[in-house]
Amino acid sequence: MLHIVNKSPFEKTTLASCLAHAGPGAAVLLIEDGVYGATKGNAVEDAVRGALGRTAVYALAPDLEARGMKDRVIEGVKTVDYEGFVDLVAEHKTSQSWL
Amino acid sequence: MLHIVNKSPFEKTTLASCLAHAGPGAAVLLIEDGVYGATKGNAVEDAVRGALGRTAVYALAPDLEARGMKDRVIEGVKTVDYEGFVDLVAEHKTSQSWL
Amino acid sequence: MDLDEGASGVVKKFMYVNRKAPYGTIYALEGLEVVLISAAFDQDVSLAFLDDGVYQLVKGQQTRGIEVKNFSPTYRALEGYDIEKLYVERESLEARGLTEGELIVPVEVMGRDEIVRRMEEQDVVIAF
Amino acid sequence: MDLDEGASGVVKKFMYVNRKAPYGTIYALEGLEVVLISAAFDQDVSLAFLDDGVYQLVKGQQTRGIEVKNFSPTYRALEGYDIEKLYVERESLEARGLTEGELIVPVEVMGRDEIVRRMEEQDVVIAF
Amino acid sequence: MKIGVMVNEGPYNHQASDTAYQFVKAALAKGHQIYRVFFYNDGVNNATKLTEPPQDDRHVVNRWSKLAQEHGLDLVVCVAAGLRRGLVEDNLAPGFRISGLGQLVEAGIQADRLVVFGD
Amino acid sequence: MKIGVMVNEGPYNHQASDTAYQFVKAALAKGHQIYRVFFYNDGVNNATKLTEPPQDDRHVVNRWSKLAQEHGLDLVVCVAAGLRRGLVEDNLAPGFRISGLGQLVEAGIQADRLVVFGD
Repeated sequence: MLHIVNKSPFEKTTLASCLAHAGPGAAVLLIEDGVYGATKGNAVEDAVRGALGRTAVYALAPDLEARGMKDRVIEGVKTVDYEGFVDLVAEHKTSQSWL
Repeated sequence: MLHIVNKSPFEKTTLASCLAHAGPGAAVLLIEDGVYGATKGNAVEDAVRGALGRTAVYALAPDLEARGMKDRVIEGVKTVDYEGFVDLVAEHKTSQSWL
Repeated sequence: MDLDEGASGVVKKFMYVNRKAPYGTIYALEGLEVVLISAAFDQDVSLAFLDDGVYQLVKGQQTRGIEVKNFSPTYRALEGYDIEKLYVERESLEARGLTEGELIVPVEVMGRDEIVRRMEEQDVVIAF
Repeated sequence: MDLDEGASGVVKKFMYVNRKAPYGTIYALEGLEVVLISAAFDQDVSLAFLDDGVYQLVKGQQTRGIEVKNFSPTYRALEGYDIEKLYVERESLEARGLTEGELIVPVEVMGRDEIVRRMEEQDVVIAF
Repeated sequence: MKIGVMVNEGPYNHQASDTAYQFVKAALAKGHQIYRVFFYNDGVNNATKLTEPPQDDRHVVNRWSKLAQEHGLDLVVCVAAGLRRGLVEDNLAPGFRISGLGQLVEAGIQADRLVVFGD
Repeated sequence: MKIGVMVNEGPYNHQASDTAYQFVKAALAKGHQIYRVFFYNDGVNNATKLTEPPQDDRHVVNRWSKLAQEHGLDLVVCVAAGLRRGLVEDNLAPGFRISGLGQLVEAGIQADRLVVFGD
């Protein structure tokens, strides 16, 4: 399953809930304000690094760029553009947006 | 100052941020989904009880009733109706809504 | 409403994931409206309640004071629409100090692992 | 716009509290529009940036990919409107791994206690 | 006391407009003056005359219009926020008027209190 | 692949509609079929023809209309959600149509994927 998170982990608990519900083989895509969760040096980095062992984590590059965060991405998080977003949707039978 | 919080503490971090910014003599009013923060038996009760020593905490009764929470209010949290809400606004020079 | 497709023979597993409290926002109510419509399509429908979504099912909601319609009785009507798979996450209940007996409708309470297992079986997941 | 009242002689302390990240929602942008208008009223205006609001000031925002206007340069224009009190909460910066040097505009970085002290001095607080 | 109110979310989707309405009603009942209600962000959508909620639900827009009529309330919709969202004179409900953001700042200056309702 | 899209927030206030638009454009560019875009909750506000955003900003509504025209997209606004929020035939932008919630469920059944954009 592809899980999509669009809120800052400092503002809402959706990333934490999503990571707690991402099963083996799941992928997590961070978009919009959710991309802050893909950045390093902050208070949630450890939680995201911990998830990387179990779950593929992606972040939407245009959203990282918009927010001035493109050079801060945690190693192991893959960045995708909108076409890559489409590919992730196509590759997973189901997607779930954690709103 | 009167601080107003309208989101569930399980969904958003506004209550935590508000409590961290409520100075001495401040009052905190929980409204809408914020009233879940006034209830006991849950994972945020300790944080709210801790704040009660420093800050007056109020919860809007109509919102507690709507959510079936009126019999679960933490001891020391005072409930008010909309007129009580107006009184709190009148009693404090400034209000701040933590949106 | 176009119901033709309901007769097309395709049966998919739909899960509606309820993660938000009632009344503060409309998502719980308008989510329930989707669930009711979906009953006409003869699909394999389930509802999962997790995070603040478990608050939707709490007994004793009285909305007169906020002048908003109390829609919690609708959950009891779901059975009449043959929507009988209501899954509630135990961890979400416990974090909020709620018990199964305080819910307005019979549900299956299950652990997070089991919720995840059932999510992963779905064809379509719509979360509110 | 009715500017008559700006000349009424009343000077209040207005604080605009910015707590949200840019672009995901419009609150940062429309909050800034309020700030710009308020400059015409000769009030004592300050801006506080805390929680995700500190992200509004990060250098290097490039919004071409999302096709939304980059409004971050506007913060540099505030000085021209005589809006010079920009307070940034140190704890919020640190929790996000940001430093003062990474911000697009000169600000006063201060601890939470000092932010609280200044909040409490205000007549009007509008938080976005 | 003169109280200003700001409403930053539209009808039905968030409770903000409901709570603001109940607050204003209670303030009037207690003898306070409502200096102005300013609608900003998605709050401008409270002013559309085109809503038709289900029969068994409250009518958020008409309720504001009626309260304005009964108490002479000044309900102001931000022109810029309204243009962004399609709230213009054509679909403006009775009792609302469209004006600039300066009306919000002015309410902050003139009223004794300003209370914000949002998401 | 047939992809269905659901948009649950209105224009400008949240990025949801922007992201959905970019997603749909990218999916079309990659040769996928967009089975339907369904607008629900405040998402119905994407369909108002009355918006006039600032000159230097994108026009969210017109952009959807244009994409629908160019690619024959089926943009469906939920009738019930629209009535609650004042989105009706009178102010419906070109390229959108108003229909029932069944259109969302049907998209879930008929499309290979359903992607939801919201707050």
